[in-house]
Amino acid sequence: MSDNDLRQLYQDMILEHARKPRNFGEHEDANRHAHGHNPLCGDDITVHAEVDDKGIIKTVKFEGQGCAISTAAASIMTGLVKGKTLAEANELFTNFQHAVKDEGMEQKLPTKLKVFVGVKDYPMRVKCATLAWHTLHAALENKQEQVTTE
Amino acid sequence: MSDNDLRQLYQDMILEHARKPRNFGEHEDANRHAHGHNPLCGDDITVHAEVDDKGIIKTVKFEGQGCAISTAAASIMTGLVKGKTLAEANELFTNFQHAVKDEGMEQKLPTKLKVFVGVKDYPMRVKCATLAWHTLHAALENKQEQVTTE
Amino acid sequence: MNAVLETKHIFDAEQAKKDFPIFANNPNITFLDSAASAQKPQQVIDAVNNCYSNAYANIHRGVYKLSQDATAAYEGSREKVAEFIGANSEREIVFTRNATESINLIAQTWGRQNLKAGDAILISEMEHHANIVPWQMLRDELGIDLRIIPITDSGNIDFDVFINLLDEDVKLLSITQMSNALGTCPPVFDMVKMAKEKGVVTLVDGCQAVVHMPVNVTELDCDFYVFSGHKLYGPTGIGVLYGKLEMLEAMPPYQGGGDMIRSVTFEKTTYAPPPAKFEAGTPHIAGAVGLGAAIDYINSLGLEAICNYEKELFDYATKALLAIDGITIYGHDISRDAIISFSVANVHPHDIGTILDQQGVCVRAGHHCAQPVMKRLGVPATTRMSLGLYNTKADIDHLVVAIRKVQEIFG
Amino acid sequence: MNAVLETKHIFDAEQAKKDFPIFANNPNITFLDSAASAQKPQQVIDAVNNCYSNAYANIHRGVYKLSQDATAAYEGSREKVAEFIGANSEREIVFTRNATESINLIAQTWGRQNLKAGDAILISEMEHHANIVPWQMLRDELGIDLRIIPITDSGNIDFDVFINLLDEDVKLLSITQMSNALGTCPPVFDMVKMAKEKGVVTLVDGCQAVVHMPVNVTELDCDFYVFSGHKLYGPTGIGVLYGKLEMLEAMPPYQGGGDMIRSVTFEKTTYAPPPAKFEAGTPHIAGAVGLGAAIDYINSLGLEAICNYEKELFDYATKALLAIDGITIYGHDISRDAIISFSVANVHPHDIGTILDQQGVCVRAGHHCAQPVMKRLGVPATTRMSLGLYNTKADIDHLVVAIRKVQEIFG
Ligand SMILES: Cc1ncc(COP(=O)(O)O)c(C=O)c1O
Ligand SMILES: Cc1ncc(COP(=O)(O)O)c(C=O)c1O
Repeated sequence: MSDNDLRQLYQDMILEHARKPRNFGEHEDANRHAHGHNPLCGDDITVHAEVDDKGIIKTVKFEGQGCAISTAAASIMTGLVKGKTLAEANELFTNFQHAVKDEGMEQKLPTKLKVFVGVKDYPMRVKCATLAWHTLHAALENKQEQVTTE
Repeated sequence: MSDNDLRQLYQDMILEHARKPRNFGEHEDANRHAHGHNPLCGDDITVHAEVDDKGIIKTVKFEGQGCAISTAAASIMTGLVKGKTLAEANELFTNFQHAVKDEGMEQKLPTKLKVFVGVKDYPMRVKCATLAWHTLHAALENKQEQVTTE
Repeated sequence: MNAVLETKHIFDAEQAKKDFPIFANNPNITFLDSAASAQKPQQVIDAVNNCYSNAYANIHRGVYKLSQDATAAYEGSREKVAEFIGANSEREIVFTRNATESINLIAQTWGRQNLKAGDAILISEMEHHANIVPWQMLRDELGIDLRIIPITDSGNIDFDVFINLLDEDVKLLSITQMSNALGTCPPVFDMVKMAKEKGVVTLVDGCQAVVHMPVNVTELDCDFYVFSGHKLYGPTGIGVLYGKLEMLEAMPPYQGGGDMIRSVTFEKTTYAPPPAKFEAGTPHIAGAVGLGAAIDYINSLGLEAICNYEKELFDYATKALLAIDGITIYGHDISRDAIISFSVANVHPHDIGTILDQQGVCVRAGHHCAQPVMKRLGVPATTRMSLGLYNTKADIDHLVVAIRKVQEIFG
Repeated sequence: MNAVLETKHIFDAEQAKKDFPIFANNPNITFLDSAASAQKPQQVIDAVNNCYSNAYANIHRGVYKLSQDATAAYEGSREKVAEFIGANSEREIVFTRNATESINLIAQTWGRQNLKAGDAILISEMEHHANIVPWQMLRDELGIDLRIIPITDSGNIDFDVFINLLDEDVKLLSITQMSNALGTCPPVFDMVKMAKEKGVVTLVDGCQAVVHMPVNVTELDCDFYVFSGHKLYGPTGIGVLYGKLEMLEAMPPYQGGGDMIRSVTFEKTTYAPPPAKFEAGTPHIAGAVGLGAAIDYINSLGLEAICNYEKELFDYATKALLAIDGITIYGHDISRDAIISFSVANVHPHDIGTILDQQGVCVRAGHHCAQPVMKRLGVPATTRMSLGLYNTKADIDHLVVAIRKVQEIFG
């Protein structure tokens, strides 16, 4: 197998975000929180979001431990949803979910999310790529229950 | 399949005893009794034996319902063990058991029992051929529990 | 269910029979014991073979491709089963070993959770032991009542008595959709409907029915439906429990172990959602895959076409047997299908079975795991012939000749 | 158990590998996940195939020849299993779905019959979920105590604590013979001996051990021994429960249904003797036959020869992995065999698993159904390689190259 193929999934951007995740840590001003867990690989994440009264996402931060895919996905997500409305964030999530599961659905995605479409070939890893998004979704909906990706 | 092969198991003597079983019915003088059951085909038999104080089997009778093989086996058995000692009856039983299970063990058998060796080819039917004998054995040993041939 | 259906496929049993290698390997055999277990088409055998030869690995937990392919095959079969019986979602399909385990699972989870002394379970006199013994064990444990709907002389359930027995103590109706001993089919649609009106939970044993009629559990509206793969031309060791999702969600798990958990610590374990909650340990991966292939096979021939064909053959067999002097057929209810239990005057069923076998005809002789039916008929055993999609009129003719030979011997 | 054995056969893994069609069909794959489930030799696949193609019918109850042949094949496998693990009689062998079911069966029959509030069950911190969750469920039902023998830093059980925990409240010791997460082997001989001296019933989980060392349950003298066929190169859906005959005889039945009964009336049902008492419904006939073929296959190669070979390969793998910078192997107890759990600094096991897969190397990444072991190690997951008889040094070399690539990518 060529280096090229190998790099299809583990692109530099993913590796870079995995090594130095952005918006990682506690978040004092957050008013929405949720906890997500992938029991299969032990990925564990808490998402904190600050949403203003107009329904605009001001900032999102995350804590926890996970593999490179789930960490990079969380890190990139926190950057992308900043300043978005709840509806916009949800649409992004929906598009992302489709793009990592089905063929040819990546057109609508921002470039930063396109790096994840390689997980399509690894159904078990789709859960890693979407864990942060599921957890953010739960936080925005103010769900109490822990999110799992079984 | 030729008539000959078919008749290998259902020989005339078996059919004749099945139609008109000897020593069938109650037995007022009997001092040993046992009940046998083959749950797989529903064969059900009670054996009554009269044994004198010298350990000689005076008479054996049987009651119940069963297939041709088990009925004929019971009928022929009642005739054969008459006048035998307990040890002789048990030896006959042991030889019969071997003969209907293993190849080439029929030399020691009385002619009347040789007609049953055809059941060797039908493992499920071995139980039919030996049910009466198992039950007689239990009666002679004064066992209370019902005999089954599982 | 047995209404004449528009036939889209023309079904050719002679042709289909060639798909079953057992007949090529045993050319002189007439197999009339499919109600006990059906023969397997090459398509099913190949699917099992491929599962082991091409993409085998343990499922669900592997990140590598072999494991993901095996998982996809296993879960794909779940979808096929769901579609085949008209379930709303594949999450309503639990894989078990066989119908017996499916029923035991319900008894030990739903039953122990929901029943208490004084409650009653309603079954019928024509149930297979698999739909009797689990309830007896539960009865003896919980002190509940086990009520029996009697069967009529014609071999179906006594509907009037059923209505009387269905009072407010009854919490579960568990009933076969087709008797494996008589071939009669209780009116399960009406029974489920009446039970549901009284809030009674319903379980339908579809072991025989699912092979011989189109089944739609959503229309039938039962809470649980069970059957065995091996009777549906599938592998051994794989069975199905269908349960409405809300029922499965509310039930406690059955067996504990790997795959059915969300997380385990020694203090506390949380369980996965259904169906995983009920599938502890490494499942019968190749069995599920083979059952999926069996369903594909049936769909490729057309279930309705098969059913119509079998119905015709059943009528032919009934007439042929009744034309023999000294034959009694048990049960003459018009609902009968695919199965004929009979006796031959003055010959014990076991002797019939052996003499038919000597002539290459495989039928079952015995109590068919339905001893109460035998008791009701007043016989220790019957001889039973049952049809599969590979049977033809020639098989029936062979049976008839063989029975005449039995009569000749016992003359 | 791991003493050097006199080798009668010379074992040739390259040659043996050719018996496994999965490798011909996936020539670029290095399979190092046999602890999850082993690949199947053609001999096993053929046995399953033959079962369906040549002499298939439901067993035990048929008088005809096909059924009797199938019964003989099924029961013949029981004898093979009995001989393989040194049981005194084939009546001590119960066929189940998998080891998980075997353990649940013991919990629900022996356990519910013999345990009461205040009694204790002793297991270890290194058990598979299959040997934890059934006891937790029983604990929550009966109010018994579940005691845990801790594991030491070297990855075996803490024997001193074991002795302390083994007091008069303990009624059952249930212990693995080889950890599936670490490859370490508790001293089961001594543990069983000490337990028996105190009258404690013993269960040994032989899932991993039975594949990698000769087992003799009579010498081991445990009351119960369990394992899964699919890890022993056999089919899926078939497992084994060995129980001493007097234990099995005293136990109540597990599932109710056909084949496990002697007679059924609605009032009262009497049960068949073991093993039939525990095998309700139509069993996994082809699975048992395939497991018998797997045992024949192993015997034909020589289990001792295989074990010696694997031990050598295991040492080779340990050295090769330790030679890589940044690799940590979990557990370094000398009892280790066949399984290596490791981590690569700064790379999550799931990423390792995926990148190895991209290079054709199949390993497991995760908690290996042993979450308490992960907790003990303080990691969410590990990467695990495990050996089968078809592995060679080339496979280990491939693994090493692939791990170096992981490190290069994460550089
Ligand atoms: C030690 C041990 N016990 C029990 C099990 C459970 O086996 P199964 O999933 O086949 O029931 C396994 C398999 O992963 C194991 O390794
Ligand atoms: C109506 C019915 N129910 C239940 C069963 C039990 O099926 P299995 O033995 O596959 O569990 C059978 C099979 O004989 C049956 O015919």
